[in-house]
Amino acid sequence: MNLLQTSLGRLPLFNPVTVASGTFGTEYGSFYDLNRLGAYVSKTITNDPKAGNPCPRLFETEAGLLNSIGLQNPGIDLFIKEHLPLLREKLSIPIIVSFSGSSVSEFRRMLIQLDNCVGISAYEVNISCPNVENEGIAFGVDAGIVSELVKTLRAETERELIIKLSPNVTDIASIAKSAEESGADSLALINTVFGMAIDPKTGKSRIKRGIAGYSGPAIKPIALANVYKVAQAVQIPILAMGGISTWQDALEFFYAGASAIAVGTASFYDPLAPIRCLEGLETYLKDTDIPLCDLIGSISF
Amino acid sequence: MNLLQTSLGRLPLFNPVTVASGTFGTEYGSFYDLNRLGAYVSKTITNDPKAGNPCPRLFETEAGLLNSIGLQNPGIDLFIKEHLPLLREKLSIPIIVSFSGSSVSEFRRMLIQLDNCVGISAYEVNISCPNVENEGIAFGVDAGIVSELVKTLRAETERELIIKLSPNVTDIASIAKSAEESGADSLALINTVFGMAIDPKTGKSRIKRGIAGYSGPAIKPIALANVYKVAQAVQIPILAMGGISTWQDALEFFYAGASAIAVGTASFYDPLAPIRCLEGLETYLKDTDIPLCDLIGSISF
Amino acid sequence: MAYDPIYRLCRIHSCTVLNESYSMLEIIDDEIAGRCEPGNFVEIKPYKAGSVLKRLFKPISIYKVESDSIFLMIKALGRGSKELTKLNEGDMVELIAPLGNSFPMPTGKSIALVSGGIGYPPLWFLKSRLNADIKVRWFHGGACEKDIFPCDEAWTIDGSAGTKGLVTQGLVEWLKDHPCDAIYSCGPEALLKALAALCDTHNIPLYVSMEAYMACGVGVCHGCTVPIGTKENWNYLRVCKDGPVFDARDIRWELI
Amino acid sequence: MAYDPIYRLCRIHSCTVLNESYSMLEIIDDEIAGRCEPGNFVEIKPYKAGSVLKRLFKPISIYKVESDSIFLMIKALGRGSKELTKLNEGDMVELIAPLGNSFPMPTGKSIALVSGGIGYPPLWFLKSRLNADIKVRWFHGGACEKDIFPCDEAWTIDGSAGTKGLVTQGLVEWLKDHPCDAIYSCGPEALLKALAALCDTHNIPLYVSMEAYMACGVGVCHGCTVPIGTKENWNYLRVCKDGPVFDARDIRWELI
Ligand SMILES: Cc1cc2nc3c(=O)[nH]c(=O)nc-3n(C[C@H](O)[C@H](O)[C@H](O)COP(=O)(O)OP(=O)(O)OC[C@H]3O[C@@H](n4cnc5c(N)ncnc54)[C@H](O)[C@@H]3O)c2cc1C
Ligand SMILES: Cc1cc2nc3c(=O)[nH]c(=O)nc-3n(C[C@H](O)[C@H](O)[C@H](O)COP(=O)(O)OP(=O)(O)OC[C@H]3O[C@@H](n4cnc5c(N)ncnc54)[C@H](O)[C@@H]3O)c2cc1C
Ligand SMILES: Cc1cc2nc3c(=O)[nH]c(=O)nc-3n(C[C@H](O)[C@H](O)[C@H](O)COP(=O)(O)O)c2cc1C
Ligand SMILES: Cc1cc2nc3c(=O)[nH]c(=O)nc-3n(C[C@H](O)[C@H](O)[C@H](O)COP(=O)(O)O)c2cc1C
Ligand code: FES
Ligand code: FES
Repeated sequence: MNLLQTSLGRLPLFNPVTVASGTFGTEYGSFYDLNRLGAYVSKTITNDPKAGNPCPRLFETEAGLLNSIGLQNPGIDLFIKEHLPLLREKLSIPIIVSFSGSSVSEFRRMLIQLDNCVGISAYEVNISCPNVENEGIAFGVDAGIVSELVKTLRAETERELIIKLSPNVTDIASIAKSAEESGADSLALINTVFGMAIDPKTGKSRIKRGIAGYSGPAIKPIALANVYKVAQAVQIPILAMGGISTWQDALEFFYAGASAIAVGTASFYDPLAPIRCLEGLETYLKDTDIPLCDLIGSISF
Repeated sequence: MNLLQTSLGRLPLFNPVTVASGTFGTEYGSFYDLNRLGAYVSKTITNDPKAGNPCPRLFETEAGLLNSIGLQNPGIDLFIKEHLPLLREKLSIPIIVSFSGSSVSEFRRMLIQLDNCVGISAYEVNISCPNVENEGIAFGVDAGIVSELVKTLRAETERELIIKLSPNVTDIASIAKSAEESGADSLALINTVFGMAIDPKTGKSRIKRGIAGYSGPAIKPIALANVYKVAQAVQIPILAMGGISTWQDALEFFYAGASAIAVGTASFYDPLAPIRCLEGLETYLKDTDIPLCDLIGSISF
Repeated sequence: MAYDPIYRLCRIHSCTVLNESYSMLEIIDDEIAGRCEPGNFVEIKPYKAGSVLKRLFKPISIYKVESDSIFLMIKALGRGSKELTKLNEGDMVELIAPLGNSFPMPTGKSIALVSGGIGYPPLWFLKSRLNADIKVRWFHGGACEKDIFPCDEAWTIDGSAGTKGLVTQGLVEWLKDHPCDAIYSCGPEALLKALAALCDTHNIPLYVSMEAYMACGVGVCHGCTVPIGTKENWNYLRVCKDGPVFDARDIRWELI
Repeated sequence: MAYDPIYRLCRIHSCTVLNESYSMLEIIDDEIAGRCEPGNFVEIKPYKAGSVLKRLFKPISIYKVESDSIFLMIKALGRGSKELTKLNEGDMVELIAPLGNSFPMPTGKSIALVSGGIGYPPLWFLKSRLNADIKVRWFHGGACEKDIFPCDEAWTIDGSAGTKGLVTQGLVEWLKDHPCDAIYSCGPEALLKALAALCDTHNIPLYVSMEAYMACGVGVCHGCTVPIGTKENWNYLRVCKDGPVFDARDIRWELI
């Protein structure tokens, strides 16, 4: 029996360890076999190519990372033409494509274009990037728009539809519910938290653009609170991320209600982080002889 | 010239270093002269005495603290009768009284009762405690209610009115603006961020109540982003808090637009944290011969 | 509390490994040593010159005071206590001490001490300050051999030292044919709770030193509370300032 | 990049303090050493058994390769680099190496090397791999004496070593009466920018090794970019994977 078996709605996963969009690439294939992962999640693509934000784009704080990449990406056409075939060639695990648009109709057009491509197992709809003005984020904070967007996308695809949510909202549960009611198969959370840092010696923002996205160990308690809140509000599965570095971190998220997890910033601290998570979980479940699905949402107080 | 001179609107402060409500008490007077602080901020009081939340109420995460005290306090009557006279006796610096209510009219009644007491220099109106259901928090997330509350309180007092804001909202700037327009003298931010932790060995929430308030170094980038956002949106001064442990941390907040700062969780790590902040700032400003007020809001990119 | 606590940098005078889990720290400070009473504890954390370690202090009971020396007996459990047990002679620590209230001195002639695991240290300090004419029976329990230290009757869960079983079993037996004017205890919540029930039945006064997760240790944060009072009228009191020692009859065990 | 990078735990074979700011680390690894080319860098961080240090790796240029030894020359600036300069023989580090592209080998007969501060190490490695018949003039600048290492012409801001002034002054003088087929440089952005303008005027090819704040170091995060291309058609390329070495004419300096 595969104790690690899990699923994100219509997408079964051989194990629950995936990677967070924008923090991963096939480059990590130099260090281990990427096909050991539960799924591969691509960096968010947009319709047009995006140069991204000016530098500095990164700053490491006391217990986390600020980034302001600004969704730099080659655009959907080049992604489909060059990147996707490469991914298909290298990977036998499910490929989850993350994308973002600047209007409901652009999201829809992108989905249709992607739906014509073979080798995509799921979409992660990024409506929560804090580092761009016109893409995504405005969608993620309004339950009404989320509902319209998800309904529109649902009508166009049979594939797994994952909606990636922002923690930078008053009431994430209501947004999660509206995504669920509109036909989302599962939810991914959290995207980065708004954060900032200033050089006290000069008064200069550490990040050129000012406010950035905050990730890493520091946001784990925030991610956990959001996952728990959403798990209490919806029935659909949750793909959790936010500061997960170890298998013990992952366990916390399963108890809070996640069905799968993604390793993000931790890969920068430890290129083997996803594999160490996976191996740790495997050993733990074997030792205790509990299937993962029995742990999901079983938090006590 | 006092390079540290600053003000929170109608309240001049001899120096910008204050303490965060609920993290401080005259007990720290065993370690240094409390009258060296710019101001003293009392723990939030409510109308009726409050027992607070069940234990465990605390958990230390990788770079922060989760708390779920639940506004335990003796209630306004006992505060006025016993605590306030003690504070007045021990302190010659401005006393800022933090309070919270469960309805606009309760807030109003409390303010009137406090306004009859001598020795209070300002009110910090806590509409942002994440650890109680019916007190405060519901107010802090809705610009309309904030406006009604602030107008009501403004009509009743000539004293400095500080509104303490929550970071757990979609748009803190709009809430800040509505407080400003309704007559707030200044704004305090941030209160704690929603956070959670689970024991991976047992699946038990580290905090009995579940979701708690997250403070300390981990939330500094979040606090800074919020202070910067609010400083861009309003003209009134900001009393900043969230992870401030050192004078360098304090400088970051001044650059982002704060006129004064409060040391919170850091006092638990270092009982002398407020004094070390103060001394560090003093030395720095003397060495550079720049008055504090020239730094405020002077961030560059 | 009789005195204001002192906050100070102190040097580790000696650090003795007792066994793979426990170490004993010795700190010399005449002013603090002179103020310590049985039941008091310290807040302590390692100090590294140049930067403040942004972690909470850890509450540790005072185990022994000999002239100017304060002894702490520490079990390596998690990150904080592990760091403490790894200190070396000459290392510096930040100390806030003494903290909390102290045990009331017994008025009767015969008492029992009941400790579990890291509940041992405060009872040792209490014992050292008792009048010589008081008869004392000390029951100490732990998970295994390494939790066991000198006492009158040792109990372990795994039977690797003393008698196999729970320390309360020993007490129950002993109470059958021994008068007992009061019991003093410190240990895990489950132990204290069981004892409270037992003492209630036997109508023996019980003083317990409570544990709690602490942030400030000095009474400002209200993080470390226990429900104290009557069934109808109780309030959360602070273990660090109102305690750690409470009369077990005042504790609302059903709320813990 | 010719090879896939290797991720591995390595032992510090030696750590030599060069002066109060700089240290030299030596790591022995035949496989990595065999793959290193001038311009390549490593990502490195201290390793402590038992727990992963949740801090970013630090990018450090390869200074020298001698048989199986890789040498890194590190200046203590902030937290990460300070920790690295304090390593001792026998300590373990996590290493990802080699990373990035390398300098194009010169085709002409006479070149200049221009380094500023911690821009020194990659040029040393480059120099060690040049054909013996190439004429090299090395200009090195720093803030003060401790930034100065062996070179042909040293400049310091405070005049404590070499000539007082900016390293570019020396280059300008020298170019007046010396032919120069190419310039290779590494150092602070301001230096590289000034050089780029200079080389543009003199029409000399300039290859620069860029610095950038890095997170992954392997090309996945797009955090370390510089604008590369023409005025009309440029894109942000990654210093860690597309660089660190770029032809200065391709860099859109006006956007930095
Ligand atoms: C008044 C008082 C006096 C104390 N006296 C002593 C003493 O003399 N000697 C001594 O060794 N310890 C004593 N303790 C307990 C000691 O403070 C804790 O063991 C320590 O704080 C744990 O911190 P940590 O960072 O090592 O562990 P954490 O990382 O916080 O926790 C590690 C593991 O230990 C468990 N744990 C944490 N705190 C406690 C606790 N208070 N009791 C039991 N398990 C806990 C956690 O659940 C977790 O599983 C005392 C505590 C109090 C409140
Ligand atoms: C490709 C590449 C090769 C490098 N090779 C070397 C080398 O061979 N030897 C060496 O000593 N260093 C080298 N560096 C620089 C080195 O990586 C940084 O000094 C180091 O990352 C600083 O980290 P920190 O944690 O010590 O400092 P931080 O705490 O991050 O910063 C401390 C101070 O240093 C400044 N700083 C941070 N990064 C840099 C930087 N890249 N350049 C200049 N100032 C900086 C910050 O603004 C801050 O004021 C290289 C960098 C790159 C990108
Ligand atoms: C450098 C960087 C780039 C990111 N890019 C994206 C992105 O393109 N799309 C997206 O949905 N999330 C992006 N994220 C957010 C992560 O996918 C993840 O939600 C977040 O970092 C929290 O997880 P972590 O703390 O484990 O990193 C990015 C995060 C980082 C640090
Ligand atoms: C133990 C604890 C108790 C708190 N109690 C209150 C309170 O009563 N009223 C209030 O407005 N804020 C309260 N806060 C929030 C702090 O005042 C402050 O806004 C927050 O902790 C962020 O600052 P810090 O990171 O410096 O602690 C409390 C925080 C902590 C950690
Ligand atoms: S630990 Fe803060 S009140 Fe006891
Ligand atoms: S550091 Fe991540 S792409 Fe270069």
